[in-house]
Amino acid sequence: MLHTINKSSFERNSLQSCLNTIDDTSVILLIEDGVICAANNANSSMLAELATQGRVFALQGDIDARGISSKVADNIKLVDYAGFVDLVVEHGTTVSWV
Amino acid sequence: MLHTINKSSFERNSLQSCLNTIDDTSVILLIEDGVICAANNANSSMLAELATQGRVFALQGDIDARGISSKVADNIKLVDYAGFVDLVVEHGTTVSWV
Amino acid sequence: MKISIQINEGPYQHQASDTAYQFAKAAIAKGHEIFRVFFYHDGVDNASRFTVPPQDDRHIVNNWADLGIKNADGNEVELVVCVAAALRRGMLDASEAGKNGIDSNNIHPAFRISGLGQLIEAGIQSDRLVVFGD
Amino acid sequence: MKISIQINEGPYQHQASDTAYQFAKAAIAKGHEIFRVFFYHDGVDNASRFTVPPQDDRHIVNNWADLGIKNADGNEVELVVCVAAALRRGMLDASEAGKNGIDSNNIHPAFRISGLGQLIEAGIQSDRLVVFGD
Amino acid sequence: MSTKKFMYLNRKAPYGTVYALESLEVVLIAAAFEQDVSLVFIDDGVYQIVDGQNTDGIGMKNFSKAYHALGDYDINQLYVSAESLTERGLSVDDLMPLVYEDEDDDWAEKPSIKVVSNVEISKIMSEQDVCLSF
Amino acid sequence: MSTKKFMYLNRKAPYGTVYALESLEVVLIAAAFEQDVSLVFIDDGVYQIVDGQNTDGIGMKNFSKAYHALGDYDINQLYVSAESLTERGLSVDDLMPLVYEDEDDDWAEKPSIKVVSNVEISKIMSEQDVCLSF
Repeated sequence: MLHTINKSSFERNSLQSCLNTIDDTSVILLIEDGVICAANNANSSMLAELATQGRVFALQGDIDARGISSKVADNIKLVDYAGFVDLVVEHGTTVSWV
Repeated sequence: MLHTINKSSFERNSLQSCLNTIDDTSVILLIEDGVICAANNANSSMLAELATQGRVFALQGDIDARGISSKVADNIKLVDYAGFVDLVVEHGTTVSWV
Repeated sequence: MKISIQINEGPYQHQASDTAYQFAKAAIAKGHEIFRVFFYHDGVDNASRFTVPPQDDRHIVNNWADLGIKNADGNEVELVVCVAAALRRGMLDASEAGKNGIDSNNIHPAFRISGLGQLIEAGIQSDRLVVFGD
Repeated sequence: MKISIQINEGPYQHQASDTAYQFAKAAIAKGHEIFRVFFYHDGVDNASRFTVPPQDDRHIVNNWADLGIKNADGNEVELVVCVAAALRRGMLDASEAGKNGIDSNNIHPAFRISGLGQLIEAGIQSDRLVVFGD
Repeated sequence: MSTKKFMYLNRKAPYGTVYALESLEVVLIAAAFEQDVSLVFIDDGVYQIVDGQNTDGIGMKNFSKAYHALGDYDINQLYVSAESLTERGLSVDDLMPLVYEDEDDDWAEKPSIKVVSNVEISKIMSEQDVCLSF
Repeated sequence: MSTKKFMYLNRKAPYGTVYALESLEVVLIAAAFEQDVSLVFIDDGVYQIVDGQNTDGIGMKNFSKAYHALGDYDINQLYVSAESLTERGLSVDDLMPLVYEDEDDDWAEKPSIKVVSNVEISKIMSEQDVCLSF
């Protein structure tokens, strides 16, 4: 299962809600303003464990747009839109935490 | 100064941001989904002190619409749209935490 | 008192326009003047004359249009749509449609398209400016 | 693989439509089929043929329209606009305009208006359905 | 047509945005397709089914009664997050008494609402074929 | 025309929504009205002025360079929340080096960005006549 998060964890509760219900095999893809969750900041601990397990991805284009490419936290895997498509294909059902 | 909050404190950071910058004389009006901040819930402590000072208002119509009229926390003053207008007139500049 | 309003969101999707309308009506009922309502961002979509809501629902566009003649002193409530925001979102009056080679237009006649200066001017001319958004 | 897309937000205001478009383009480039794009909520505004973005900006409506003929296998990408959501928001095709006594219409010809059943059907027929929203 | 498991993920309060209303409109249409339908109410989505909603004061349509129709359409898997309720100072007694008649149990009237933990929601979620978010 | 104090309250990241871009468009227009203009960047709004934004990968217009024009329009009171920066792992060095030429000091080039505490923002806010939020 693939979960997409498109909002900053500073602004909304969508990342927290996703984490409250995610199972042990699902992965998370951060897109749009959701890539703010990929940066080293006061909320980084929310995703650190899942990132260590290789289960957190972020859209490179959205990270570059927001000028935070030098701030990406450890173990977050960057993908382009083709990589987004692959994640959708590989992980079955997609849940969008819009 | 009047601050309006139109989002739930569970969903967004707008109430917290407002509280981070509010001065000692301003009042808060909760409207739309912001009235969820007026109910007795896990976030009630955020507004309790200001409410005690009589500085927290909420739109009755929005509270009734969401079925939480029996849940309103202590010391929150309910107003209708005419009361909203009065608050705007009395309190100078309005800041909307949209 | 002279009050202006900025609306950042379109009709139906967000409550912003509904609340702004109720606020404006209440202000007029109390004898205040709504000097200008400025529709910005998706707020421009509140001006579409193509809007056809379900029979049992409110008609947000017509509500605003009817308000346009209701200030207590007989002054019109100005309903101004930001031109830049409108063009991006497919809201056109006859003039903008002509300039852009489009065969029709969809702005309700109670609204008029103008520039962002009208928002700043509303802030200067009014005693209060209240923003409604998402 | 057969993939469908649901878009909940209008163009320009939110990135949802942009991301969905980039996703769809990438999927087609990889040989997948975009079976249907369903525009719901404010997403219906992505179908306006009146849209006139600034010269130096992307044209979201035309981007989608151009995608409509680009599936690798020659199948069209269906661009379907929810009728109930569209009417509420002033998006009309010729038929709906006629039924509602409105003199023009604003749906780009690459899109078609249909019912919510088309969204459910997309979920049933496709291997994946991905939602883009606010 | 094959049967798939459809989940509707409801996370937003009603009235402030249209998502709750338009989500319900999809669910009611979905019933005709005879798929396996679950609704999840989590976060502020739990307010969608709070009892006693009264919209007289805001000039918007009260659509909450339409949830009572779900049972008649064989949509009776309404999962509500226990944690979300508790955080909001709500209990199942604050929710609408939504019911259905169980055809496998001599049409006995049974509650459609099941208050479950987030862990259980996680399990239900992982069994779905399609998730529609609003 | 009288002079008023206008504050633009920027709380949202760029690109995910259009508010940052359309807010900047208002500010640039506002310059012509010769009011006292302040911009506040707080919460995710601080990302609007982060240096090194590159939108090549998302197909959207990079409008961040336009902030450099603010100084030429005598808009040089850009207040950035220190707390918001810190929470986000950012410092003033991560922001664009926005400057203006001070006509009262022999046109010396000075920074337009002032990193201030939320308490100071509170004070600035309470002096405003008009607050435009996006």
